[in-house]
Amino acid sequence: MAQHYSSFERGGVKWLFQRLTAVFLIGVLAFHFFLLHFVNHAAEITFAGTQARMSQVGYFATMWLFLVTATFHGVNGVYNALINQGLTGTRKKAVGAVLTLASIALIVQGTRVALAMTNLL
Amino acid sequence: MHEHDVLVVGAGGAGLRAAIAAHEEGADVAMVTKLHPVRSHTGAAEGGINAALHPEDSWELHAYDTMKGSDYLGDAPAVETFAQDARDEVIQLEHWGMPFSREEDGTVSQRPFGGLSHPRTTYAGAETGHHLLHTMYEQVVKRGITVYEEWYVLDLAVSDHDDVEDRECHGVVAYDIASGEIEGFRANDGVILATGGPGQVFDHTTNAVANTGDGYAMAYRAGVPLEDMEFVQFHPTTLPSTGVLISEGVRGEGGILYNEDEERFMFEHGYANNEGELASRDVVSRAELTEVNAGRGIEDEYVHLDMRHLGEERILDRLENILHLAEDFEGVDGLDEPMPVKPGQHYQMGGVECDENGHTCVDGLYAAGETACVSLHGANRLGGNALPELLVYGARAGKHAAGGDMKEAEIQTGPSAESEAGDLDESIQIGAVDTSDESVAADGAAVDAKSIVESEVERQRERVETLLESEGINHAHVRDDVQETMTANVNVFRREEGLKQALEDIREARERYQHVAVSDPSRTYNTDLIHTIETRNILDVAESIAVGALAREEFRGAHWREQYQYRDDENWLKHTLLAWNDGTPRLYYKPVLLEAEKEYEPKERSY
Amino acid sequence: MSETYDRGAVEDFGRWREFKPGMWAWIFHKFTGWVLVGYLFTHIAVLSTATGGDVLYTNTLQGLEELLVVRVLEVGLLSVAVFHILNGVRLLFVDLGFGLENQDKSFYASLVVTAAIVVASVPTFLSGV
Amino acid sequence: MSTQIEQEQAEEQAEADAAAETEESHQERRLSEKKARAEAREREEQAREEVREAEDTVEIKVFRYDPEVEGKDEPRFDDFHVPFFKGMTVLDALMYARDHYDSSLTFRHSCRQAVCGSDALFVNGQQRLGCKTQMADLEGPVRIEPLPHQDVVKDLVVDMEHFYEQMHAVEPYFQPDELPEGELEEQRQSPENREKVKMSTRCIWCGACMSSCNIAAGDNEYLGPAAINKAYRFAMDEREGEIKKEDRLEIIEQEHGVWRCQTQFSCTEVCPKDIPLTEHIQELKREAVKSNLKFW
Ligand SMILES: Cc1cc2nc3c(=O)[nH]c(=O)nc-3n(C[C@H](O)[C@H](O)[C@H](O)COP(=O)(O)OP(=O)(O)OC[C@H]3O[C@@H](n4cnc5c(N)ncnc54)[C@H](O)[C@@H]3O)c2cc1C
Ligand code: HEM
Ligand code: SF4
Ligand code: F3S
Ligand code: FES
Repeated sequence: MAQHYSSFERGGVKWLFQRLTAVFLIGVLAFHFFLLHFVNHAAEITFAGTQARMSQVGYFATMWLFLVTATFHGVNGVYNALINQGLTGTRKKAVGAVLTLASIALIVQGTRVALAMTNLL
Repeated sequence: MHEHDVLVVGAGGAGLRAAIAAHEEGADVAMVTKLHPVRSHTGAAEGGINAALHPEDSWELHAYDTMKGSDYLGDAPAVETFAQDARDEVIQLEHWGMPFSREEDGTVSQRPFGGLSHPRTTYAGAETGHHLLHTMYEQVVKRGITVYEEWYVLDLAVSDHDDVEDRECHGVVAYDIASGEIEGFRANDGVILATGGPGQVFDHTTNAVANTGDGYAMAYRAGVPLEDMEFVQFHPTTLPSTGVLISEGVRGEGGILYNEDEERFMFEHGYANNEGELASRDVVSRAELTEVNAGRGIEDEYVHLDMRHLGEERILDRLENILHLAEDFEGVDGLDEPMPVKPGQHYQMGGVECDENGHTCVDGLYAAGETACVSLHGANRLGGNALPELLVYGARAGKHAAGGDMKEAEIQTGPSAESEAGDLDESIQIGAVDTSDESVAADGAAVDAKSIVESEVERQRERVETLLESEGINHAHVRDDVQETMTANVNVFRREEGLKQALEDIREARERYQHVAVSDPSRTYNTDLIHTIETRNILDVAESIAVGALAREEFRGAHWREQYQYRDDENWLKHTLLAWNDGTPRLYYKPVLLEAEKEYEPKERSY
Repeated sequence: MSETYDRGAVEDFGRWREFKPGMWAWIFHKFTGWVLVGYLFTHIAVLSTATGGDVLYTNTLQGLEELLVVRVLEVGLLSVAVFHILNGVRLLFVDLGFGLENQDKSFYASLVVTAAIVVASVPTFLSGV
Repeated sequence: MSTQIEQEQAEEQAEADAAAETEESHQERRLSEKKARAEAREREEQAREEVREAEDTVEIKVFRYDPEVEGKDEPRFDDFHVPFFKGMTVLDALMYARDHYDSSLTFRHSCRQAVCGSDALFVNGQQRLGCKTQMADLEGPVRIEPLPHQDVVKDLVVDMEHFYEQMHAVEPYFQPDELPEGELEEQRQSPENREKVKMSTRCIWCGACMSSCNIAAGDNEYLGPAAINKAYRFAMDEREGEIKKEDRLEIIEQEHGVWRCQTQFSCTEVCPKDIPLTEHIQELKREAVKSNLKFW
């Protein structure tokens, strides 16, 4: 009777971050799409153009934050979706590990790419 | 075999309260119930719980109103204990978190109700019973009390002494509905029957399908007399198509009854010149039927209950639930049009004879709630007096069964209590068709508690086996026939020929019941079997009601007799009792107790 | 209880016709979310050509953009992103406790607005293939 | 002497009588069984007649399953034609089918007035209370199935155990910090606060919400909307103190608690008591976030 689930992992933090990143993403994603499809047509993208944009510190920082928040938001979303389908125990841990590794890899690679796009180095 | 100190059969308001009380006395309590506790019919109660909480109010006034409402057939010790304890019980409920409706200052609201001299009905919207039931179930969960839910109690395990007052109840035999397992439950200290009302005896009722009067029938067959069964309350405001109840709260808040000519007949035709719609239930029910019989009913069937003038805000605040009921079950919008209503079976005033401690004349057997008759409601129950009864007498039965320290009861029980024999027309046959297997326990040699329970388990196994294996008719038809004749003949208006006809029909139904069988062969969740067994109980209860109604030759409270249009205090200030007597029932009477701390002089009951 | 029967989840998704707006919104949001993550990974993979020099980068991107499939897929991506954003906003409002009674209407609104934006952008996306 | 003989004769006679009597009662039993069968046939015929006569009939397709009965151990649907009357509910139709065609048709029901929560069923693809659903509002033939995502025990009866466990897991009982001392002294509660918890107290434990929630289907440990609503009922009741409220938030915040809810709204759509479940869950999420922020 009245069994207690005692888990003091207060799940609210990730939930809150998912929302906060979402708020951030609304603006950035819209901006990103608009800039690269409407202002600059995607077909006309060249390395030079990219480099010009990425070399502005503000733009660079925004894009990098975009990468990090989107990764968190997306990967955490996928993780939640899987957990909601009832993943538990080792399988849950494994999924968690794989997703964390994937996000780290994505952010590392993304950062390398971003740096390669600048003329800062 | 399971074993506990106290077994509570039934988990409605009375059962839950009893279990909590017994648990508080330190007993190992278990509840055995055919429905999960929150499915009990207490949840359907709408109107409220009476308790004299206001400083200007007093328990004496509550007792006085109750006695007057009972048409002086309540026993004074029962009425006074009730009025005194009801207050603490309601506060107790509040302390357990019951979401009562509140006044601006945060205190519990109280509203006027029919037959009360003071607004003393506490309530929680129009779903008081729901909240009461859930609040108490929560307390049961909190205390970790064992609940065997969806276990159907087939019968009691009672020793088979010849004299009923020597008998002892040692437990029950129950059927696990989910698995078909039959098992014995031993009770070291007591069995409390709290199985609710018998509405299914009639076909137009506010009661649930599960209210088949099992407790009455089981106690009756174990030898405990049924008391005052003729007093059946018909509620004046039920929806015509389903019997769903429209709470008295509507009239309490100012709802008005109109006939087809749009006359406010309660006043205009002089049924209750002072109280009007708020007169006691029997008065209003008869008024409505009289209107209908005089051709002033709508569609010759019902009258109108109008609450539109109360205004949307007040209705939404206090009677919202009523709007939903009228809409879902009758397709009527109460904000827009008057609601159709007619009388329907609602409450059984009589029941298993017991004293103020819930104890019956069989040692170790208790009754509480609607099943019991401490004789609190007498010939007519006041609205809002049943829920506090569940609390007061549920708690007392639980406490007493668990060995709590209590005052000796003043009410005497059992056939030896000061009694006077009754007689019935020779031509009327009642009781068992075949008395050979109707004594309490099959094995006369059984002496110790354990073997009494075991032999009863055997008996019930056989009974179930026979029902499952033989071929025969479907119980539903037997049940239909009983319901029809009860509604036609033992309703609000009762005539001698009708009552005799009903008894004849019941007899015939009993004979046909000898040949019922269950066509579903499964052991898993066999509701066909359960309903078949319930029908047997319906037969016993229906018969006891009809016998009482035929015997009582006067007009008192809810009991109206065509040839006897007056209350006859000279001859009938007494309770009707019917004892099963191993299959050949015996009718007798015992006097009403009109004196306890106060004395109650029978007065004319006018509203 | 001797035995019980588990009807499983198949039964449930077999009833998609009975799904209510809230449920559809959930399904679409999930789907679009997954597509977006998938895209995020591919996107970075494609952009990784930047580490291999400016010519490779420019050629890869322009080469891809010349393909009709890619353009069509981009329209798809747009619709997915727009829906996810709009419904995401709807969900944020739901989280804040606004407009819960109209959650079905706001879902329909997200759909309609998504469709409008996507249709309006098709010329821009498909021009010059 | 003669008396002796007479006595013997009398005894013989008695024995013969007794024998005849049992014989007779056997005979009687057989006859009455036959009569009973005839009667059953007649009743059924009568029901068919009624159906034929009734201007309107409705067709219901009912899910059948019984692990013990041959032919029913593989789930199937049975069709019943039931005479229609105005105001007929799904429960009425089921009861008619049971009482007139097949008494083994099994479903839970009791109050017939939407308060006991026994008969939540899956009717035409939605969780509804049988007694509260008018046949006239449904498109025929009406498909009646047990609640999805719960194990089927038999026909329309599902195993509610898990639902009850989840309800019990949120400490579903009132726990005030202190109670007023005085005799007959109640705790005070403002009408506004009562209004706030009012809807949440209406739950009848029917399980419709839980069955409709896709998350609950996937994650068996998810508390589910009804249990979270129960927690809401207490957490928002001002008669319980702040400390208890923190405890309660901790319970609903656990891993399989409120965060699982993805605002599908299915629960809110199906709740027969119109409890705004999603709203309550969302409010608890916000309360939990707020209280977490306080602790930082
Ligand atoms: C529609 C309606 C409205 C009402 N409104 C009011 C009101 O406003 N105020 C008021 O004071 N009173 C009211 N009443 C009366 C009051 O609600 C009832 O008298 C009271 O609830 C009965 O409670 P109980 O505990 O005796 O039985 P119930 O609540 O009926 O419980 C019976 C219990 O017994 C169990 N049971 C039965 N048979 C068996 C068996 N064979 N084996 C195992 N378990 C069994 C059932 O499972 C159930 O748990 C109303 C009644 C109705 C029908
Ligand atoms: C631009 C604005 C965006 C908004 C407003 C937004 C909003 C949201 C919200 C509120 C959720 C949570 C849903 C829930 O838990 O109930 C969510 C989930 C999700 N989002 Fe976003 N999002 C945005 C962008 C993105 C982007 C760019 C990606 C891809 C990288 C993404 C991928 C996801 C994924 C995978 C989920 C989980 C879906 C699921 O439940 O399976 N979102 N989004
Ligand atoms: S919240 Fe509504 S749907 Fe869920 S169990 Fe309670 S009453 Fe049923
Ligand atoms: S359906 Fe489930 S996801 Fe949330 S809103 Fe209701 S609990
Ligand atoms: S029968 Fe009680 S809720 Fe439907």
